[in-house]
Amino acid sequence: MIAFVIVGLAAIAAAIGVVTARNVVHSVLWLITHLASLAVLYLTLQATFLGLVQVLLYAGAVMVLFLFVLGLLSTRGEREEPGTGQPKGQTALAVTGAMIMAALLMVGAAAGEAVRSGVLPAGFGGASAFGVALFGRYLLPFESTALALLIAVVGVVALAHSVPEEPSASDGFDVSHARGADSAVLGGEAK
Amino acid sequence: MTVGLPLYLALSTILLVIGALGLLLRRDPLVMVMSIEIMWNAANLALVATARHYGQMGGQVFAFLVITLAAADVAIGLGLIVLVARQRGRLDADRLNWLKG
Amino acid sequence: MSLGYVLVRSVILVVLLLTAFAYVMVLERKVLGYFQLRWGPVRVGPWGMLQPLADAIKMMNKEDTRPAGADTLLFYVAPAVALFVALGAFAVIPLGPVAHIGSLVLPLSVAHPASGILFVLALLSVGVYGVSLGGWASQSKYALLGSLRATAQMVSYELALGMAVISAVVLYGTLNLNTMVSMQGVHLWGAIPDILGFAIFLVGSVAECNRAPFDLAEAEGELVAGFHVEYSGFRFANFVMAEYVNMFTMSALGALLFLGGWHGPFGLGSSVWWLLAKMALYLFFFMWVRSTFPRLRYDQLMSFGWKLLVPLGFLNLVWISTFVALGGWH
Amino acid sequence: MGVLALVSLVLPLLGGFVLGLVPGSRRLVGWIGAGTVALAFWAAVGMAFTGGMAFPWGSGGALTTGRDWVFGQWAAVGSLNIPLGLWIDGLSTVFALVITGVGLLIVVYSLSYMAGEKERDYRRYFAGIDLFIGAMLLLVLADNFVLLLIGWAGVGFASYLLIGFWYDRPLAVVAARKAFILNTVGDVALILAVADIALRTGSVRFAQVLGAGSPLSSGAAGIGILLFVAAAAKSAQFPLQSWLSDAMEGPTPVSALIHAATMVTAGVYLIARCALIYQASPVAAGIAGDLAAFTALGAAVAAVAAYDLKRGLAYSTMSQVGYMIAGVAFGALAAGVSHVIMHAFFKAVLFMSAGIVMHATGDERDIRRYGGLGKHLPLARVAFLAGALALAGIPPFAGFWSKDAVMGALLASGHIVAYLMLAAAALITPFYAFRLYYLTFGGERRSNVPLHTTVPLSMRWPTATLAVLAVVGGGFAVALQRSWGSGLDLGSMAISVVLALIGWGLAYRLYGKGDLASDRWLPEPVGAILRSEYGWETLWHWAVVEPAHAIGKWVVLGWDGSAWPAAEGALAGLLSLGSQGVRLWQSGLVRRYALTMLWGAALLLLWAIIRR
Repeated sequence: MIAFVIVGLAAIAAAIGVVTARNVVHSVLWLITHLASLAVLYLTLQATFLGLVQVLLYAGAVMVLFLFVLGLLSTRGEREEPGTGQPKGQTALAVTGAMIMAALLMVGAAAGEAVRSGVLPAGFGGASAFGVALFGRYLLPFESTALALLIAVVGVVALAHSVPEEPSASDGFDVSHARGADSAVLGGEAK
Repeated sequence: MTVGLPLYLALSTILLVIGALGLLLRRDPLVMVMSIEIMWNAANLALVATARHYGQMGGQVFAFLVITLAAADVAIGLGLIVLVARQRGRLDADRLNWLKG
Repeated sequence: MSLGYVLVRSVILVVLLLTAFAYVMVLERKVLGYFQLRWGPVRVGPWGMLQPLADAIKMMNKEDTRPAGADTLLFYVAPAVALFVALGAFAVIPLGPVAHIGSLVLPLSVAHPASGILFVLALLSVGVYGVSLGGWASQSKYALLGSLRATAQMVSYELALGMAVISAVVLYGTLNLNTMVSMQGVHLWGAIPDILGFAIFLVGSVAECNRAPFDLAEAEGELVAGFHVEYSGFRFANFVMAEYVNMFTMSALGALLFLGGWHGPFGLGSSVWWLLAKMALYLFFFMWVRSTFPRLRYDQLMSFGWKLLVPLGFLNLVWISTFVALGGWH
Repeated sequence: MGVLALVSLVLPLLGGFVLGLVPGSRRLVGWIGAGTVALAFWAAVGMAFTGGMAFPWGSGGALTTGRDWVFGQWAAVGSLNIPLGLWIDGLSTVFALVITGVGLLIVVYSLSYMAGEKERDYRRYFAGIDLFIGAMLLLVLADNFVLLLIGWAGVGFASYLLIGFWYDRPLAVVAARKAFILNTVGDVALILAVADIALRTGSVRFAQVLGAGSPLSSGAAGIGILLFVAAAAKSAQFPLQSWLSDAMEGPTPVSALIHAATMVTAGVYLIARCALIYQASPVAAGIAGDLAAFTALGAAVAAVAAYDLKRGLAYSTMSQVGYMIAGVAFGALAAGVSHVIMHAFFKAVLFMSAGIVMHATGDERDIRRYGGLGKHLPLARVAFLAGALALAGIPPFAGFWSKDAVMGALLASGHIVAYLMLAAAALITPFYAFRLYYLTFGGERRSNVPLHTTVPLSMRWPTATLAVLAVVGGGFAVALQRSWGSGLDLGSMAISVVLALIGWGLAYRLYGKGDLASDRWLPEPVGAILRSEYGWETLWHWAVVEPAHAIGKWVVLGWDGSAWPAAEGALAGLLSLGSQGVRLWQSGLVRRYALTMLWGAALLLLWAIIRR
């Protein structure tokens, strides 16, 4: 109980930190804290494997991407503009909507059964139980997720590999040198 | 004293709402993506808590799949953001409205 | 297991690791010296043995500088993050079989979770933050470039490293480091069937520690000192310590996963000393590589990681799965 | 046995795919192309010796014996079960042997015939040939109609690739397209037939559909007619014959392959395989057999006036395939199938000689510009002579033993109309065969284009081998007829020998000197009509193409030009109005969209709670 309260409050505080921090890097750090506290919550819920995966994947890989992109953008000197103004009625509508949502979810949560099912199966939440579930009963969701990942990979590659801007007459020579002979040919054709 | 499902769900709700507000009220796309991450994680917490509650692995498995999908989501989101930053120089969700009707 | 008990063991481990750091550092300087046909440190103490002490005193007394535009909190936190994560990862590394002292059963690690290897992987993946944040918080070109490179490099090579570790997991069918080692005691060393995985692990571990020839994060020729260019005094020492502790973790992990852990070769019994000897060999490998190979270019580094190591890792996983599925152990 | 069949089937397909996808040197391409077919032939021979020939064919048409070798499950739809399996009996073994054997000789022949092509095209050619042979093997070895259908379509596709091999020649492209379209008509007919079979019997497997006590007694007529349409398209029988003569636009070895080993014999195989259906329905058998016999006669007459050497041979193929189909449709299975083998021998040798002639004259195909080639190309002359003798049905050459058997069987079973047409064709066959022979090799040279008389080794040997087979190959026919239990009919043999000799005699009398002027016995309008295939193309043009064109014109100009734009305008106006309203929602503000989603989610949640 104590652990739940402490970690839960930490998670909430970190989430608020993410949303309110002025500096995006601080947001990222808050989010890492948030994810880590959720990982601890998973551990209290006997989801050991998932907790470690949360750290490994989310904190270790996904958030690093954020930092990387931030570093990339900050070299170009783009900083967030101070949040001036919202679309008409956005704040009011958002807050009301979110409150309604929260109220409804709370109603739903309170309606749930309070009693836990008795004894957990042996190895619950461990890697092998997880593997059996993932590759057994939930194989189809797993496969479709794999497909979704593939699509994401293709999408990202397509985004990152966007057509290079057409070199202008003045810097055409340099560009073709930098990009190798093939693009020089292409660039020549594009002109 | 053990913590019951409703408490976890309540926590999950609070986190979801915080994430939603962040998404709706911040204009920096990076923060918006992070708010979405908070919402994914709120849902994950609910899934894991229910999994524990019913003693079924399904919730955990789906939380895992959500994590992978969130990773994909971040990859695409960040890719788009970098592209937009390259072309526009400034990041503001409200100005990304070139496709408006 | 009470909290105090864990604390005591943690303190012992930290002291051990930091002492080891000091002397491995001297050793490395000696080794590098001999590789380069010079003596290395000789002035302070016999064979330069007191050199670390002198270094420590020097570091403590240096002015703790901070760049004007730096993000104060992050600038101070980053080195600590680096060191703590590095130390934390070592916490679950078992240094030997469970020891029996009288009636007391004493596992030779601070903690021994069932899925120890996952824990190590998780902490290692968090280790990138020290470098990444340190570089970012300095608000300096060189530091930022260094941290960007380090981030990309560590994320990329983590994949290859993970592939190698997973091949070991598949090979032994467990996530528990103790069980892995004892299986190698019964059958053969992991490096024999999993030679490719071991090779990938060797390369990946050097890259994960940001050491030459993968030290692009601090490439002194072009980035001055990379991510820690703005750090001085004890904070700088923190980064160095983190690097060495990471080396220890990697060498221990390599020995545990692939080289039979604390089991001696040819059935020569098992003891902590075997593991330490293997770790020493592994550390020597780190130094050897550092003094032998020139630094890679950044694009070479990336294509080497993504186009060679990762596909090889997948291939190796296929082979190991086949090996296990065909009952290769028996 | 089953494994060997599978090997023989998979190797050429594999070779085709490898050659199609992976670049390689000419030498390597040749080795792969010829090697896979050679190994396939070896496997087919092995299949024959390990028991393939032990299952005779022809006893009443039902599948009484044979080995159904199933190696996998492809699909199961409801109760319909489609296995991956091979059916091995005498019929499929004979076809596999002919396809791989004659195919091998043709592939070897192509090694030098196609040597002038660019390396890329060389590879493309052998990829096509390998696919062709592989698809044909799949067709004859499949143990169910669906697999057969795949081979059937594969053969059509590969023939399209090969006929249009020279894709920079407009005629070749048109010919390829025509072959493909007409083949598709047959494919549709076959699909309909297979669907009908599956509906009626609940199975597509030969063993169940065509076996003894088959449930297929009702509806045999419809299925039989559909199958004949399919076979007519693939085997160039009336009324779907016209692609074959145009297909001469492909390389000559391809023509040899299409005519001798693959493609046109697919129809014969199909009808022989489904002999049970034609036994059950005399109507279908009558339509198939009589139309085939009609084709045999008509094509033979058309060949008389041909100026294009390859076209003349193409008409001869239609005519000979007519014999085969008439034979198998009317139940003379052993005779019909043995004619497939004999025809493969002599038609391949005829095409190879024609290829040598064309090779020497710089791709000249018009016999008016040949003449006197016998002196310069002795091998081609002898080989062509052997082929022509075999084609003419002069004893003891190959064609005699099988063609006679077909005619004898028809006479014996009382199919008089078909017999009379075939007998007339048998009279004309030697005439046109020797007309082509004399005009090409006899007399004086009628063109001054320099000759290129060296014939590469790899073209000489296959031609010589086939020439020998055309002379003595009749033994195979006799053996096959013996083992499948049908005897020789001496009376009919005498008649056809006389007919053949009369035909030859006439040809000798008219053309013996190799003089083109002797063609004048045929009045010009008749010759022109014959050369245009009786104006069949024109008929198609006016009956199908023009009406379709008119309808299209009407649709484009009438409907699309006036009526439709008005409707379009109205619709567009409506849509535009609607979109004016909708675009207000499209604010471009991502966060607004997110807000909408939030409220939507809240509403859904509310609904869920209330509903509970």
